[in-house]
Amino acid sequence: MNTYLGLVALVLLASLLAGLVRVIRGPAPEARLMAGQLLGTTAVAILLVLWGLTGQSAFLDVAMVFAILAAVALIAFVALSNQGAGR
Amino acid sequence: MTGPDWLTLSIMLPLFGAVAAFILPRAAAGLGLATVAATTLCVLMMADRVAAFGAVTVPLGGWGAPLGIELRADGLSVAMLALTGMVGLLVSVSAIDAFAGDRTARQRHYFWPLWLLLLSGLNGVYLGTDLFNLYVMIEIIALAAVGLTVLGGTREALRAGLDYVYASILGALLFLLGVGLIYLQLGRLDFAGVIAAPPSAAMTAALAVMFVGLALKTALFPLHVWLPAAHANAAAPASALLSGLVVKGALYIVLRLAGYMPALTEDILTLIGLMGAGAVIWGGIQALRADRLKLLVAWSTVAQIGLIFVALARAGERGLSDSWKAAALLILAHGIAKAAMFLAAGRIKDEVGHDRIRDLDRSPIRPTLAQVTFALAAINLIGLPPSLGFIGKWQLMEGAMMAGYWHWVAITMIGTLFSVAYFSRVLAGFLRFDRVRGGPLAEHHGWSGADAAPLILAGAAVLLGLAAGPIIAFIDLGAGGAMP
Amino acid sequence: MSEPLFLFDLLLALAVVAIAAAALLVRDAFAMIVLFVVFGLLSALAWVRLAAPDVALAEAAIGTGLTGALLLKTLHHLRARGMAGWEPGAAAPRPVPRAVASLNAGLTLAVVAGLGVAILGSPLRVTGLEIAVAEAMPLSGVDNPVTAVLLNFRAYDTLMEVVVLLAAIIVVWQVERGADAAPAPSLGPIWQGFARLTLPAAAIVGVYLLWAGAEAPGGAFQGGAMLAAIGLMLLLTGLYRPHPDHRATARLLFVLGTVAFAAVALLVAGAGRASFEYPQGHAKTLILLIEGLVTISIAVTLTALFHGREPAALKGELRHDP
Amino acid sequence: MTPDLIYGAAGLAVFGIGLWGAIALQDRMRRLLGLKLCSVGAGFVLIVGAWREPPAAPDPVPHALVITGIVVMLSATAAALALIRRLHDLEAADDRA
Repeated sequence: MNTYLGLVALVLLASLLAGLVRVIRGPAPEARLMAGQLLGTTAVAILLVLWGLTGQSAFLDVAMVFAILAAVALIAFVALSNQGAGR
Repeated sequence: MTGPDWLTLSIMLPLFGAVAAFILPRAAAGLGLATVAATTLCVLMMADRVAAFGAVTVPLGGWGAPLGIELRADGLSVAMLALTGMVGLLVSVSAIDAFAGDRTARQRHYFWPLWLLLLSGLNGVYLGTDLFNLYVMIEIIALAAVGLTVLGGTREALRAGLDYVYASILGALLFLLGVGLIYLQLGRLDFAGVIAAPPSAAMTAALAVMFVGLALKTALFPLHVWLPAAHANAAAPASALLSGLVVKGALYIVLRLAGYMPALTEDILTLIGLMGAGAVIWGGIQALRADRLKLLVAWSTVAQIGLIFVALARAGERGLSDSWKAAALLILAHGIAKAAMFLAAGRIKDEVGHDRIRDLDRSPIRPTLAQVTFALAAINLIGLPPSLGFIGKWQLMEGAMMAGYWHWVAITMIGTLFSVAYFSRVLAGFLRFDRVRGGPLAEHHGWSGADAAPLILAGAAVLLGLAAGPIIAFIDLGAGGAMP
Repeated sequence: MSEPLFLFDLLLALAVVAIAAAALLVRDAFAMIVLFVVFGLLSALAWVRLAAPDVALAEAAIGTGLTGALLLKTLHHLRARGMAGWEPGAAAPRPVPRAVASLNAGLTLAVVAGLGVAILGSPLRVTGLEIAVAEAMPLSGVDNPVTAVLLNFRAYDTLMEVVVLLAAIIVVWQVERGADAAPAPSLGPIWQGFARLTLPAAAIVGVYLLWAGAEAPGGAFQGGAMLAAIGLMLLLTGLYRPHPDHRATARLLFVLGTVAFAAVALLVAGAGRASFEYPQGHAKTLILLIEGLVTISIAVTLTALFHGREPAALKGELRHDP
Repeated sequence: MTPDLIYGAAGLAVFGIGLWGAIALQDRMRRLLGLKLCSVGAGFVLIVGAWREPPAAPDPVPHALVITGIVVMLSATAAALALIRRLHDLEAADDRA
């Protein structure tokens, strides 16, 4: 069970890192932003898996904060990069 | 602990004062001055206790080190607190005049909260015995000092301020990394634990990182590049605080840690001494080349700080005890005299209308009192008897000669010659009248109340040399190990 | 531990280092900020792995979330100021000579390598203060050891940390006095609706973190940061517009935490107790009181730090001093 | 190899990268980012120092110190960014003049 969950965490991390290519190469800000959002979601998933591994509920709190921050970050990115007007 | 806790109060009072001055900007000046006076009174009461008991310790929260944080006042702390109180009080008095009027209303509104936060941070450093707490305190000092640097809002001040932020934060973070490494080794951060630590490569590395961070913050050559612009472009009272007090915070930590470190090897000391010697020479050359008065004064700070490090470095196998005292005396002398000098330079600039050294002798306006103040401060910084600066240099040279370190004696002499040369440039400008064009010399704009504070400071720096014996004895109180 | 977790740690550590370098080197400034945020998230993840959930929360909310927002706001400001093509590098007129650059890199490498060697060469893993903390926990008034350290054993540090925050807002107001407002952030109706949906969730999480701090990870700083996220959204959506008349209230809220904390610290002294020494049996009440007020101050101060400029009054007052 | 060694090395590396960025880069925001990396690197060192082999609980003191460090760093960052914005405004005004 532990090995299985560990493998899942590893795969999630690998997919998170693969998403970084879009962040670095862009070219459009939207692409970078969406990639960043996906990374945030993957990070939440990793935290949930780690919670499954250790059973410490603190990981859930961290995951919750990540999720809220992702939403706030989205709004901040949209508002401050002038992408959101008129949509 | 019986009676009021003067240690905590001397940190908290400026904190409350800063808050009050921030909330009530219109009353900021009065609140500020009252707070500084009250804080200085606290320090005097503390000095009385230290004189009676040697060292006073307050375990905050009742836990005691290493779990909690302790405040500790001994002779050296109180001397630094007294320096801060005395310089702070007189700079405050002159700040009331400097920031009077509507044009500087906003500068006035922000000067007082920032300066009081700075005072709180400085007092916290001088009373602190916990490495991480010192990190937090130097960050408070850094933020407040940056705010004071950019008070004028000019482009040059902002640029200098930004460079100062980078240097200051980087210095603090290097210190923090050192703190982390020490915790990794010792599992505690109080001074007592650090003294008792067995020497090891990791401890040396941690202390080296911390030293580099602090050297960046005190602007030891070659990490000084941020200082001249920052100090030269600030408003005069801010410059006086920055140069007279702020660099002393990090310097004090170096002094403390040096006093506690038995493991300092000859090589490291020589390296520190070489950095100091570089500062003495490079600062001297730049001060000779400076075209503006405040820039010259700022470069002389670089040189003087170098000299203090030379004093620290020349201990050798005889131990750090008496070079430590020489360094402490030099710190006190420099603090008082440099604050006076920056205030005087500010007054001269205000009255004459510019501070170009080359044209000082063309001005028909001679702010006499400010010029006298400048000369008195210069006497101190050059190290002429009977000033406090003289006693410090004498201690340094005497010790170095007895230990046979002639190279350090030579560096001290070279530094003295440089300071005579660059201060003479200014003093000659004050005394020459043959290049004055236009109106008669009758206009003495110098007799203003604003001259009183810097004059008192400069005079005190000279006269305190006469009381050097008691001062040295006081600094020694409670020293010799941090064990309470 | 199982093999995959070891690989996980290794990959995560490598990623953290690589992203740190990439954030500094990437050309596009916007990408720099996104990479920085990803770096912060991964660091928080690493700290969770190192059994430090409190720190991970603080890093995610304050070190990454709010710092990222501040960076983004600054970039927005710089780009809006007539320098449409502003890119990092454009502000650097003189390129660094190659020799200097490699010297810098070499020096840094030498420093880090020296530190690494020195540390690895010395005995590691001494006992820290955990035993002392565990012994004092029953007296601390709270059940979360980190909160006990922050608000009881090392409360003095924490007070000074709140003061640092106060100093920061004073400096920011002072620096940006008279600065013109940047163009207001713009959000379309759909985003406005999304923001309104997010607000209550953030509020609940913020209060939860504050409340949970007594026994579980969380506390004043994490809770305050979540509440500040609400403040950010209010500003970004234009639901709240700072007005000059609010300045006095804002100042009061900035100092509230500092004053309450310092006053409690001084007032508990006496009768044989030192400053910061809570009377027996009252520790929990006092800590909760301090935490509550400090949280308010933190939330308001962080929001104000994001807003930047002091809300100015008349146009005449806008001009800075000569 | 335990997690603390891996992450300790990573923390030192991050500190080094940040140090390089803070002294070698020219762009103002990037230099600041370098400083932020330094602070995270120092945080790693402290947290690694707190870590104990499970099931032992970690040392809470460094955790508290790092939280303090994070808040302090945010304060410094905010002040520096305000300076950057203000300075940019003044310089942009110069360019137009």
